[in-house]
Amino acid sequence: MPIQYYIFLCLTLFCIGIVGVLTRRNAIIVFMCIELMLNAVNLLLVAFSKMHHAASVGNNPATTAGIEGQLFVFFIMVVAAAEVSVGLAIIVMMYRNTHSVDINFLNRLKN
Amino acid sequence: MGTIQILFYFLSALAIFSAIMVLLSRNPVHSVLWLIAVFFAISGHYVLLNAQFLAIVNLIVYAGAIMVLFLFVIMLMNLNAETEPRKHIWMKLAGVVSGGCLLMMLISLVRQAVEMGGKKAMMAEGNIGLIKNLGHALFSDYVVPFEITSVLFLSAMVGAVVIGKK
Amino acid sequence: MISVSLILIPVLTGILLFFSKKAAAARTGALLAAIATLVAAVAGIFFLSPADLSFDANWLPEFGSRFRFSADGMGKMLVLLTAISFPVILVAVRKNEYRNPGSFYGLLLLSEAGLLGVFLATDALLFYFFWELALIPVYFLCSAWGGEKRIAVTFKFFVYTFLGSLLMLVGILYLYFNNPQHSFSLQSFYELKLSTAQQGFVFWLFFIAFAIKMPVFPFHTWQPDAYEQSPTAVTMVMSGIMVKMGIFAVVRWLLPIFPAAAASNANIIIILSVTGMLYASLIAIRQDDIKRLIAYSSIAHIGLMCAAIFAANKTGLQGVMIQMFNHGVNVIGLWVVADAIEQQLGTRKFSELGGLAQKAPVLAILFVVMSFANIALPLTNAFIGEFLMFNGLFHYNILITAVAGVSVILAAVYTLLMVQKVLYGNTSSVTENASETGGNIKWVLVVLVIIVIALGVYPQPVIDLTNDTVSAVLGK
Amino acid sequence: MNAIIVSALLGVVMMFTGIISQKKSVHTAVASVGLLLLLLANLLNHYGLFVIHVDTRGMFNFEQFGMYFNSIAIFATLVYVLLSGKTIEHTGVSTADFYALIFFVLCGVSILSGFNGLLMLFLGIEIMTIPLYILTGADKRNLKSNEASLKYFLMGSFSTGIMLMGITLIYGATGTFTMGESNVIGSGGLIPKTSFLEIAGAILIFVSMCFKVSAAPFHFWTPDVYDGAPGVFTSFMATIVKAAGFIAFVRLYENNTAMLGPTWRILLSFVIISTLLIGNITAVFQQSVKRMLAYSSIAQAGFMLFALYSANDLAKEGILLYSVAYSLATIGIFAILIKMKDYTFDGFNGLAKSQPLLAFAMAVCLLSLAGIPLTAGFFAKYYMLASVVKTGGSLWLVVIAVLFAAVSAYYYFRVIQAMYFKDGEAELMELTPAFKTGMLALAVLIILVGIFPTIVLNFFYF
Amino acid sequence: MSKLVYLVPLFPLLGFLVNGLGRKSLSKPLIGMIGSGSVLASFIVSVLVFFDVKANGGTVVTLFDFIKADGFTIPFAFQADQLSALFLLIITGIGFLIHLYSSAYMHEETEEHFGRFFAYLNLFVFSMLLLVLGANYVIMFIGWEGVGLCSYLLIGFWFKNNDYNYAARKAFVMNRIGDLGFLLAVFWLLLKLGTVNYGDVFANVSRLSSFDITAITMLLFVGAMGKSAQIPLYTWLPDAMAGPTPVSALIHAATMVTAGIYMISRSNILYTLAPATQTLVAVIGLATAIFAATIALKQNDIKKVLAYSTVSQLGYMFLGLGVGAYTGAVFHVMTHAFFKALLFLGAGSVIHAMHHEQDIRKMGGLKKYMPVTHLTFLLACLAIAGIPPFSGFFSKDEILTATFAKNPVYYFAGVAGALMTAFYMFRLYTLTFLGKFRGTHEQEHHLHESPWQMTFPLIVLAVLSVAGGWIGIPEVFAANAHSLEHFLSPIFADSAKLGEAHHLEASQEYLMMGVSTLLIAGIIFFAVTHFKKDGVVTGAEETGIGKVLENKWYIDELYDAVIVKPLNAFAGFCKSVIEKSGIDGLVNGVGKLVGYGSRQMRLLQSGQVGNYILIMVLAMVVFFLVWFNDATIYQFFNKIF
Repeated sequence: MPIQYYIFLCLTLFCIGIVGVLTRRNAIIVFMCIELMLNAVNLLLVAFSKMHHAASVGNNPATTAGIEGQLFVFFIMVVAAAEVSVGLAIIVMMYRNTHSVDINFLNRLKN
Repeated sequence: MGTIQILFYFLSALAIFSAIMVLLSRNPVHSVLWLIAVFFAISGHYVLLNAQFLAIVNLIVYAGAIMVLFLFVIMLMNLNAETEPRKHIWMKLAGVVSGGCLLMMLISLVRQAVEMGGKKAMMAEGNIGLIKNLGHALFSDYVVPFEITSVLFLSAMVGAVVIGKK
Repeated sequence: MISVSLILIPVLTGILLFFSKKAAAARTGALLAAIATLVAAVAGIFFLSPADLSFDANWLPEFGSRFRFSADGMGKMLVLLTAISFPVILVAVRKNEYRNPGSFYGLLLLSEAGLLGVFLATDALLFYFFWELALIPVYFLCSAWGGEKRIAVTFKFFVYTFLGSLLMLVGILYLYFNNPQHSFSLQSFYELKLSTAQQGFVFWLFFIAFAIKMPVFPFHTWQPDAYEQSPTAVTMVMSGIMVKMGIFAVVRWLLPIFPAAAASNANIIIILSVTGMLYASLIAIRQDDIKRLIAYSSIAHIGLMCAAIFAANKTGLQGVMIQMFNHGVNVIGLWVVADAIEQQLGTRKFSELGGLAQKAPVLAILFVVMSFANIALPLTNAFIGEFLMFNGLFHYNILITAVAGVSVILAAVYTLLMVQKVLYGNTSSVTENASETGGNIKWVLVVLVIIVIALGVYPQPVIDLTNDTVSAVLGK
Repeated sequence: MNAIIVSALLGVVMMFTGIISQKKSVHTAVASVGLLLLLLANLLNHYGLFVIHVDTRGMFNFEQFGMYFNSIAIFATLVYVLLSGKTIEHTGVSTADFYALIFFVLCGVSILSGFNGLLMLFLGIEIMTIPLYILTGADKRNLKSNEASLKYFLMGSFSTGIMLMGITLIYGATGTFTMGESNVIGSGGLIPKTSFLEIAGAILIFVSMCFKVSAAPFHFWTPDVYDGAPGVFTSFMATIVKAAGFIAFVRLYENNTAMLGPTWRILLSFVIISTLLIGNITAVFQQSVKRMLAYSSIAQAGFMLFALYSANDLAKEGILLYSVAYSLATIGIFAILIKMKDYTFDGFNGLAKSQPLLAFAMAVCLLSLAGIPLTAGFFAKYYMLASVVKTGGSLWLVVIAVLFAAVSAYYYFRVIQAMYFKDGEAELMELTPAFKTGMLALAVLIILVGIFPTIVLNFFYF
Repeated sequence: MSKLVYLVPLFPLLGFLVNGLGRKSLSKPLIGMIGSGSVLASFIVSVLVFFDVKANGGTVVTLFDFIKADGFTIPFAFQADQLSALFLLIITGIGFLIHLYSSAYMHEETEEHFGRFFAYLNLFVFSMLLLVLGANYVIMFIGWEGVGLCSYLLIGFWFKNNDYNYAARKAFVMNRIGDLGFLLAVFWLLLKLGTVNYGDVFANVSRLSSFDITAITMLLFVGAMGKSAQIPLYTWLPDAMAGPTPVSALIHAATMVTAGIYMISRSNILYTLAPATQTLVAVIGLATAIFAATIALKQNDIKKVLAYSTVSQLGYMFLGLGVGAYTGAVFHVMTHAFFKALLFLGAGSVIHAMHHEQDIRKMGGLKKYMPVTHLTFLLACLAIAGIPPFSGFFSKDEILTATFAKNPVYYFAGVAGALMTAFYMFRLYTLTFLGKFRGTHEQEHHLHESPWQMTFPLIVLAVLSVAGGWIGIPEVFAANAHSLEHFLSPIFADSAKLGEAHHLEASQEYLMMGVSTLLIAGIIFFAVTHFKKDGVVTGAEETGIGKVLENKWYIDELYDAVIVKPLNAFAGFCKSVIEKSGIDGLVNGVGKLVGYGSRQMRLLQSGQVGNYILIMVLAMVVFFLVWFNDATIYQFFNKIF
């Protein structure tokens, strides 16, 4: 597939994630939208990885060019998992204190 | 149009549609489910790209572990459609517009990026996505970052404990 | 070496005094240190070889900055002024009670060190350091021991001068990086060949800093408030010595480095200064407070000095030199009187004063002499300075001199108004029980009056002392 | 490498210390010793002595610069723990865990000072920030702390997303994550406009780095988080972590002389000016010293950004000195602030009378932040301004910075005014003599650096 | 002897120091003796100097270099020549008499103030001597301002009265206006010639352009206007009568106010070369002479009449200077010093006797109580009126004759002024000494002749007033009779060379003298008979021109309305509007703006994550836009700086 297709797709997903962050007030949904953004990045990385692979595989069929993109995705997943554990812990902590997951509910810190 | 193209379009449409539905669903549980659908679509893409390892991991880690965690939390809190107050309409509009602007900006950039022209992602071929190759790279060239992620996990673990402790 | 001791004596004593709890000990210690500094200064200036006033040590080699001290004639004169002023000030305020006397006198001595450093430093970075070192203690002094509105007023003063010095810092950096030797030394700055365009912008960075310090119209508004609100000892330091920093800096750091810009901007600056002279004189006429009146009068005098500097001829500059010293002496004398009155009667308002000449004739006479020195009557020291400065200005432009000359008339108006309102007429309810002032103040004033008359009759020593600076600055 | 390994190990050690001993003072003691060890290990690194020899396969590039910074960060943390250890003990039950998290953060800091390649940058930033989310929320019962934690977490993750997209776009254009090979970042106006992908990626990374160092207009998390987090941890975040962000930022751009291209500078000057503007101006009207310090940290970030703007040797030296000066002063101020009963300006009224020594130390710290000569802060600012002037242009930017520096004097001096010139009873929690001595030593250190900045710099350059 | 000329000012200086510092411990007689004695010593030295000069010509004594600056040296030098020697005699001679007089007149004062008075008087004599002795314009200026200072101090001698203080201040400030002109002239000389020494200046006049000379002389004349109370700067002199009467006699009649004449005579060569200035001097002098005379017609304060008379006489002197009759002007200075000092001292004697009553409407018939005073006063009146052979006749005649040669209009106007002089002087004389006493019984009871310290000076001065003119008998009467002219001729030699010689016909001169003397005698007769009648003096308000004259043409009010009030108002405007709201307002406004900005900018920090991220996203969009809109903005900025 032409790489542009993937780029467009991933950017679209990424921006949908951003719009979600901007438009929702539920902390969990906001967090999920951030995960969506990460996934868009992941897909784009894999696509790029295959693109770079395709570029160099012609010269050397045994090349592992492009593999770093996929490994990066792996690390992103690791980080995302860690983030989720911490993030959900924080959200639960907040819920325990306020019985709300509305990000605008807590509004003591401003100005 | 070959199968791969059809599949690509189908998965793309599915991903985008599901992603939009994540935003639009009033009920958080539905959102989670739609998001899982997105993850599935993306996993499908991975398969198309012959990134088998990631496809599996994505399903297991994301769709499986992470999203289930989300579901648990949501259910634990007993959230439903009514619990989320709605954002002001102007705020929503502003969010959509600015997100849209960013998208248009990025896309126009990519369209002008001539060096991307003609480049293709290798579909269903190439073996770098195989577990064997990935594993080899991970434990040779990438062993340091791999070890370092353990620190990340440790800290996340300690953090979760600190937060969770009474 | 002696130059370093000039700094070290006040700094070390000042720090020591912070720990002294007893007022008497603090007073005496400060006075002794100030006198020791004076002795060192006199020895260094008159009795030792010029090399003794120079000092050069490694400080920040990576920056091209060295701990360089040396004094030309102007530096010597101002060092002398500082060294004389501090004992005089300390004696004059000896009877005053201050909270935390240790800190008070300690800070005063620190400011002395800063001032001496400014006058001695020949390294731009060092100069900047001392420039600020002189400011900070004064800020604390004013804010802690000042009048009712002290915090806001001194803060305005502080921010104003701080802003100025930061702009100067930018200017210094600019010169530094345009300097092939990568050195902060004054000499290397003098050797810079800056294009007219380069001079134009950086000149103002420096000038604004100095103009705020002097202060030149329209950068002066911090000054009357600060003088009014500060404890008088500090006001004396500020107006007697600190404002000289600005003038000193213009002569030493501005004119020789930016000759082209100074020449092309001279018109603007002279017109500003002259406007300031008249403006301040007019405002002084309408003041009801001794301190504010003296403050505005000081602005007028400084305006003349600034104008004379930029007239850029030897006569005018010579006048500026001598006037720097004389203005210091005179204005300190006026503050001493103002303080004596305020300490005794608790007011500085003309409307509440009057008839002091009956109650305190000696003070009255000394006050009158200082006042006439303030309006530059011949045979007082200020006449020489004003004569030379006006003369220099005359060489620059006849019309401007004539306009500036009006301030001479206005000076007579407001000074005599002050004399009349304070000394003459019948006693008021406040001054009814006034008595002759204390011995310390009398003797301080007598010393000042002697200086005033002596330099008024025979000013040549000061002229000779500073001649080298004048030729050097204008020779460039 | 030593620092990364040792700090990770020490983190684990701290976790176990928490299990072995319940005495909080023991935790602090162990942490202090650990920090000393860490400092030692890092110093050894300078001489080429390693704990374990690791082949990083180009993932790291340990240079002197990064290691100097490590030493600074570890030293600052040591100072921080010595001064505020008591308060950490009072903050929550899990003292040992807090220390463990701090060690993990230090691990992240060490990664950021030695990373080579965008992968390690990403991992370093995550390792550094994830413990901070926790520390911010450490005061679990406090809603402010909760709120701060949540805000920080959401915005932090969002910026991670932005950064990842940036990295990905660059990868797409160049096929590598290693910085040496991708000369993208900052090559600015010099590269052909066809590399739009790279530029877009670079901008996105720039944005997320700006977020990390709280440069406007990506600074919004800073005041809220700094204000909501427990004071001790704010102190840590505002100093060491922030400085590390800058080091990462600088290292990201270093060796890219091409970055001096004009367009980058437009973006940077826009960011610098708005950071200075927002940081300084907003700080003016704050009533709480803690929140004022949050804004002031933004303002200081504006100054530190000059190091990026000028990107020369002076800037690199300067950012180190700035880190020292800024961190020491801020740690000092926070150490006193968190002992105060009242965080507002009025709470400081009359402190000079009841605690002259502390007031003096605090005043020195504040003067240093304001950049008054004879304090370390002066030379920090000096370096920043000098580095820009050295580039030979942009004097206007320096003048603007200087104007804002004058504004900054306003809010720093408000505290001094409150302490020295206003009457009141400033209330403090109980103080140990050791604390006072520590504060005095800190003040002396700040003054010493202010007179002889080369001591610090020469120390690092051996 | 001329080498010792510095002793002349030295004695009064010592007297000043001794009296000033020791005024609390010395007794009144001792103070009086020190004060008078020091001036007497000066007088003796002056006499010696005078004869030395007469015999051997002038000399310059340099004490030390006062200012040695770039390009010029101003020595502290004294010049003893004919002109200064003459002035020395006048100053020290009359000064001594007045000191003597004062020791009695001021007797009521306490020791301290008595000492202060003598200290001031001595300081004045010192300054005045400096003024006339100085060998350059700067030393003259020192004396010039010094006498102003003493005038200030002495006018405000009774400092409890704020009106007096105001008068003192007014005198000083108005003098300062003139001084500024003087100073500018000095600068001009320094600029063009690089020297201010008389000798060098006068030798180098050729190096000055005519514009320079005109400007310098005009500026110097401004100085003279202030010091010598000419229109428009004359109003301080009548007010200066607030001071003790001996002060008025010494400073405001005999010596200080003639400083302007001295200065112009000294610079005569410059003025001769500046015809425009000469015309101005003549016109101003004449205008002042007549204007002040008209005011004097209607004044009722004995000292005010004399004050306006002084202004008027000074006007004559300037008229003389303006027409080039330098000798005449100096001559008139001398005779005027005699008779005006005498008049003031006589008036002082009257006031002393009347217990500080100065209104002539409340006097009358004092003749029988104070014979000496009366007689001397009468002689002085005759002298000032210009009756031959009293001194005033000769000097005034010399001036008027010179004016006729220059321009007959000056002459006729001058004669008219002389008639008015005669009228108001005899009005004053008659109201004071003739007729019936109009004061209270209390006052009448205490009327007495003054002690010898006061009458002795009166008698001496009366003799001088009568005979003083004989050293300047016009050439018409006898060749070489004008010894003064011969004596002064070296001073005016250069001017004389340049000036065209215009001698009138002897018959014409006789005619003019005769007619004017007759007219004056007629006026005197009219005045005496008119005012001798009882009931001439009524309390009724004057009307019409009389009222205007009584109110001094409302000049003070005019100055107040045109200069003082607007200036004050403008100063107030500067203080409260420009300073407070304008400049300081701007400075504080910046502070307020920052505060306002702070409060507004705070609102950006809304506390809502959504908003924060929204701004971040927008900023990103902006970044992209900026990037792809080229580097124009940046280049724009860098071009500016």
